[in-house]
Amino acid sequence: MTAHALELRNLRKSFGKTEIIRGVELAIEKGRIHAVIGPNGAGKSTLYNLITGLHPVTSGRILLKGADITDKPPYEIARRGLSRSFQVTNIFPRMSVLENVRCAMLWDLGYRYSFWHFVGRRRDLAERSEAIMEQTGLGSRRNVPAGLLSYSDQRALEIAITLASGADVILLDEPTAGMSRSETEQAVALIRKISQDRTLVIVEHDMGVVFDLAETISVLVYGQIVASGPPAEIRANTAVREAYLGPEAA
Amino acid sequence: MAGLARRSGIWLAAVAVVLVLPWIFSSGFAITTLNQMGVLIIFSLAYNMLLGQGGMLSFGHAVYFGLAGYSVAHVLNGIGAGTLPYVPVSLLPLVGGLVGLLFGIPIGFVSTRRAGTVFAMISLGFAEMMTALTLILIVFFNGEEGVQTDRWAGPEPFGITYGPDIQVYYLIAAWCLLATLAMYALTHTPFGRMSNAVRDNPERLQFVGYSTHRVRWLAFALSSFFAGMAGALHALNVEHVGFETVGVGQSGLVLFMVWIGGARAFIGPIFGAVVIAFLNSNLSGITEAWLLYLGILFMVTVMFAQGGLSGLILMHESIWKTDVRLFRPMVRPYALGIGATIVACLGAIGLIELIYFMSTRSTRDTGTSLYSVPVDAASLLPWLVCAGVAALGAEACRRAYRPMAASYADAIETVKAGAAR
Amino acid sequence: MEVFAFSLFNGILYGMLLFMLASGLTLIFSMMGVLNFAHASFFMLGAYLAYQISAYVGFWPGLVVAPLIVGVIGAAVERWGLRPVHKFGHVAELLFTFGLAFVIEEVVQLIWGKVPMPYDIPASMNFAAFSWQGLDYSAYRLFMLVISVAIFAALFLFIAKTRIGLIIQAALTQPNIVSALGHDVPRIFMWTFGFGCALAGLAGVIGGNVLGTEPAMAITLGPIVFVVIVIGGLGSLWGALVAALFIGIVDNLAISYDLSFYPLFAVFGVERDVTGIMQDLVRLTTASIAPVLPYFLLVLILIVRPRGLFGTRDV
Amino acid sequence: MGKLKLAVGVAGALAVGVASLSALAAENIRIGLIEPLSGPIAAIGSEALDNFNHAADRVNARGGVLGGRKLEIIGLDNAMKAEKTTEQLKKAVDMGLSYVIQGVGSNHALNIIKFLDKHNKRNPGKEIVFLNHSAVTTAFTNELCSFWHFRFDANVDMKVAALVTQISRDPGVEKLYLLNQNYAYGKSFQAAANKLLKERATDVELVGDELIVPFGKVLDFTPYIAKIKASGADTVLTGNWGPDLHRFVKGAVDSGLGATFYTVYGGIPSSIGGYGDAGKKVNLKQVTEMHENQDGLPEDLRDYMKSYIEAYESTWYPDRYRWLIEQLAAAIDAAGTADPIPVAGKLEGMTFPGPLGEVKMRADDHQMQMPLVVSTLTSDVPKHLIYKGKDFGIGFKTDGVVERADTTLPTSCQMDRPG
Repeated sequence: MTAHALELRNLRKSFGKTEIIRGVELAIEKGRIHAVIGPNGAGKSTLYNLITGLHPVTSGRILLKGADITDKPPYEIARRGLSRSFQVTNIFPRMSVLENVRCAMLWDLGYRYSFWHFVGRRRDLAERSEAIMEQTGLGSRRNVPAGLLSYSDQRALEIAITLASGADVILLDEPTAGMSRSETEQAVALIRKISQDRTLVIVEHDMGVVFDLAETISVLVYGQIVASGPPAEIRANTAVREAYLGPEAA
Repeated sequence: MAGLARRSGIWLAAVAVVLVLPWIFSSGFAITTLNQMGVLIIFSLAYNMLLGQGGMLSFGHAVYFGLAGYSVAHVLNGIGAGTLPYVPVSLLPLVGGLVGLLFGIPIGFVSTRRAGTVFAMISLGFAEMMTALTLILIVFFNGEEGVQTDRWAGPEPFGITYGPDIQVYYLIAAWCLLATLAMYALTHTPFGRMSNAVRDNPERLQFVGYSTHRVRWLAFALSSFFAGMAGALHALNVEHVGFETVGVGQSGLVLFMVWIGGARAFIGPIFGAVVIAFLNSNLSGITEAWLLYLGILFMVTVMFAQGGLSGLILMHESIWKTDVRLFRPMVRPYALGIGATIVACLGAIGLIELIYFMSTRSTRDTGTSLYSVPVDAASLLPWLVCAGVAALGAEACRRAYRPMAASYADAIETVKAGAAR
Repeated sequence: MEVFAFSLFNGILYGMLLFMLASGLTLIFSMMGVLNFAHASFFMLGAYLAYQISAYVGFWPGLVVAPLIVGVIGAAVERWGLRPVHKFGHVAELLFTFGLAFVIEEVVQLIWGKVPMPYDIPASMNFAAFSWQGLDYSAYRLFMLVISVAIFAALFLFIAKTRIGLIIQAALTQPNIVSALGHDVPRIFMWTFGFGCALAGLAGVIGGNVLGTEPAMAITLGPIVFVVIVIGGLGSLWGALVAALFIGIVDNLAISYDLSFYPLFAVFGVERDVTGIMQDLVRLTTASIAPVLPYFLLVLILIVRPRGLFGTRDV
Repeated sequence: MGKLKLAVGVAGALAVGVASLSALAAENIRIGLIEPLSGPIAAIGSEALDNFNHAADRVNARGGVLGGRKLEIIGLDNAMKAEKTTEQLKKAVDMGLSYVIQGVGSNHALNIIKFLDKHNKRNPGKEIVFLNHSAVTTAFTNELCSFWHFRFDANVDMKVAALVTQISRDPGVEKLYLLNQNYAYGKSFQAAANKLLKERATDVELVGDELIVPFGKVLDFTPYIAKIKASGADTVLTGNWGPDLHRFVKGAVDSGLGATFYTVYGGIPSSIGGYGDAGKKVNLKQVTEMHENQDGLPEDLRDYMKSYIEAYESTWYPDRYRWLIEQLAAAIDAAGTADPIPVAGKLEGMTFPGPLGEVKMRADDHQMQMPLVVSTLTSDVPKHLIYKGKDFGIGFKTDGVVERADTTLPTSCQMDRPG
């Protein structure tokens, strides 16, 4: 049996005396779009921070493509092909769009900490950055400092950076937060486009987006997965409706 | 390299200027000042690899500058005495750079684990420790007297003795151009880009596969290399290295140069080094209040011009590139604003000079001269005039700045609108 | 044993003096996250002002008025200088205070000239309160100790137990929420900074007559004050106290016992009469480097524990 | 192209600066004074400038030298930085100066000696002579001696010799404690004291010998004072200056340490300002070439002191500055030219009637030989120290004069002479 793209085994995390993640078991299959939903304070952001190595776990294991990445530093995890976007835009504000995108791919293309290559002259960098800027619709703004972009362009850049690292497992944190309807539609189209050959994990509040995109949905409530399954099954699950959508919806 | 090629005109012009300068300013004092500028340009650019490009504020970068200076002085003395194998004097800056690197690697490792305020404090701690060591490790540092040396050491290839200052000038100039080119090239490498990224957003950097510690450490080490190169040239220029070269004062000076010149542009530190070194050599003989003016200028740039003086100029670059005619409506508000600033400064400087004179004068004579006008500092008139001019200037500034800012904003709006199309 | 106790006692006296110097700095940092490089300059300003005031109306009015003036100057600096810089981040704030230190020092020299000021211990407390080991301890030194302890107690209660203290600490991490609750965060910051500077001024009034009121005092005192708060852990009041006492005691023990570093080198087989670079190291004794020991401690502690002894958070 | 424009701008500014320098009159004999004229210790440098200006004015008032040429002192600020000293030397070369004076900071003095050794060798006909007014490192007239350097102050060893001689005469001294700054000057003081105490004060017991970290790093002197108390010392011999001296003295008075202090720099205005009240309580002695309350000062010196305090509102105490200018003027007149080499030749062996007797520039090592006086700080004297119009309410009273024979020490100088 081939390994899952991402697997969480009895993951626990406490801050002081409060346990935020209380034994999460989750297996995400390769090539799928997997959404994690749950009410505010359920621990979704904490879960992401544990997976990406930002916080040390209290107990449990995290496997990326079968390899143990528990308590590895974020950059080690990123190098193994896991990349994430952020809910609050998290870009390099004083660098241009092109530089933002290029930075994200340097490690993957093997440049490491090189101080003997010129980034402007490398064809592999140029090709991939062109491709990604085109994919995300940022080509015309390549030389604009990222801090001066409009909000939706910054969200697009957020995804562009996440993609550029060449990761095959991508964690998106509320990719459509704060967007208008038409912007959201563009974003959904973009996500669908990038999901080719990649495993996507999405945390999202917009249920329309979730049920539109996701092939599998897991519901996180109070630090535990209460249900996992295809969208139709989740929609029908009364326990989920009660715990998550509220008793009157049930 | 494309950027380099595009800008080759500038580099050629720089070479030409460097070649011609000593023919225009041939006095020994002028050459010494130029030599110091060359040394300080390298040091400032090295410092800006930390501050402007890597986002690390150091109060102790002179440690690498000074240690390299001491080492090179010892090497020169060793060559002179025949106890060390001959190294061409022209290559000693490389030796200095390696010494800088040698110390930069371990110290950088422990101090770059944190950025921001903690990094600044660690750098201060190392600077103080090193200053203390200069007085304790007498054999190496020779206490407060420092190490004397003679750059006229060893064989004389092609008749180059480095005795006359002009030869040292060309040595410093050559290394200065090389180092500038190298540091400029570094900004275009993966390392250079990641260094900017760690300054902008260290958190995100980790998620694209880079260790913030490693990036900062590398920046620190390379910066120490160039600081060491500058220190070596300093030792060759002055033929003496003293304990003040490793101290917080020297680090503060380079911080002032970089920040006032502008940490955000590559040209900024060069600009700052040239201007501050020039003022330091010339203004300090004219007014005792020069350090006060320097401090005030620094604070003003921190408050109002994060990009330093070069930033103020470069913020007009996009207008220039779009359409020069956009400057036309800006001329009047700018002239008024700049004029008002000059008036206010003239008044304020007059007041400060009067206070300084009264505070430091040693005779009963209260006659002095202000802007070449003989005045009696004990009478009320010069004080009233200066205060009046300062107040007038301040009021004029208050009125002139808003239209000035508005005219700039208008021009930039036009530029942005054009770019969007 | 008596030598030890005596050194300990002197170390505590000195340590409490250091704590007093550092208290305003640690207050400003814990409340605002700003490292005030100009702290020692405000201390200097306090000492000079106290000298000037005491020359006319005596020590006691100076004790009250000088810190007030320094506090108001500090608040004004925050209002018109630091506040516009706040948006550029803590490094820019640090740069601003670095420049400020430079300017204050020049201005002080401009006003008071460049020779030391004869600022003296008030005659009313200039008598020996007690003697130990043949040394007199003036009433003024006890007064200094009392004031330092009082500052610690007041700050501790202020930060940990009062509503304002809690609001200010909350303002550091969540300024938007605090201002949404109806508190004027910029104004709170302004008075915090002013209060921290006033503490520096108070330390200047009390310490200026012992340490000497002279143009280089800010330069010589600045670094050691930073060492205290960095070793203690930035922003930790307890840390500052413990670090100050630790430094004071280490300094006194190092001088009293004057141990040689030679045995350390002997382990590696270094001869006592070695020449060259080792010669200086072999001849070192603790007394000969006592005042710079804190800098070595600083580097050591930052390597082992970058947050300092009691530091709770990163910067 | 910004760089080019910038360079042109700088070029213009430099040209103006250089042109204004060379426009100065050539008639006067110009003498460069390289001292800190800005920064925290500028007070010392600007005071020296005042002193030399006054001394030069006196010579000029008499009609100058060589039948009417005037002496002109030009202040060159080194801001107490080594590279600026070099820079100012280059400026002096550009200006065609033949004489530079300096004295604050032995490190700077050494820079000047080394610079001139090289410069004078490389540029014959443009020699510069260095007149050292206060840099006291003994080595400058021993192993580091140079033909181009003349020292008008007593060196460390001579000052220590005077102090030790007075200590041997002082019946109150039984147990002595040495405390010095741990750097070149402090260590040479320590070494000289150890040597001379053994030779001249055999009945004095040395109960402590301590070096401290210099330059104001010691904030609290209590542990040192405790050690001195514990050692039972009745006298402290120290070369300290600045905060290292006045904090020490303040702390000692505050702790009731009843010891007597024998010092070199205990009586200069910045020290006395630093003591505050403690200055009136401490039993402190200094060694100098003169002080105001000394009996039998020559008439012309008394007149000189009067004119100085009238013009500058400060007490005249560094009489060596007067000899320096007077001897230079006399040497120029004797040589019949202002060229440095013949003038230097005339300076060698020249004598001058000093405040305590004849002083003589020893030809072997260019070290002035002079009597010195040890005096006590007290308010019980007719003339108090005045500095910039401020009366400290305190002055000096002679303990004893140490004759020239007793301050004269052998030299190891092997001088290279030009030509």
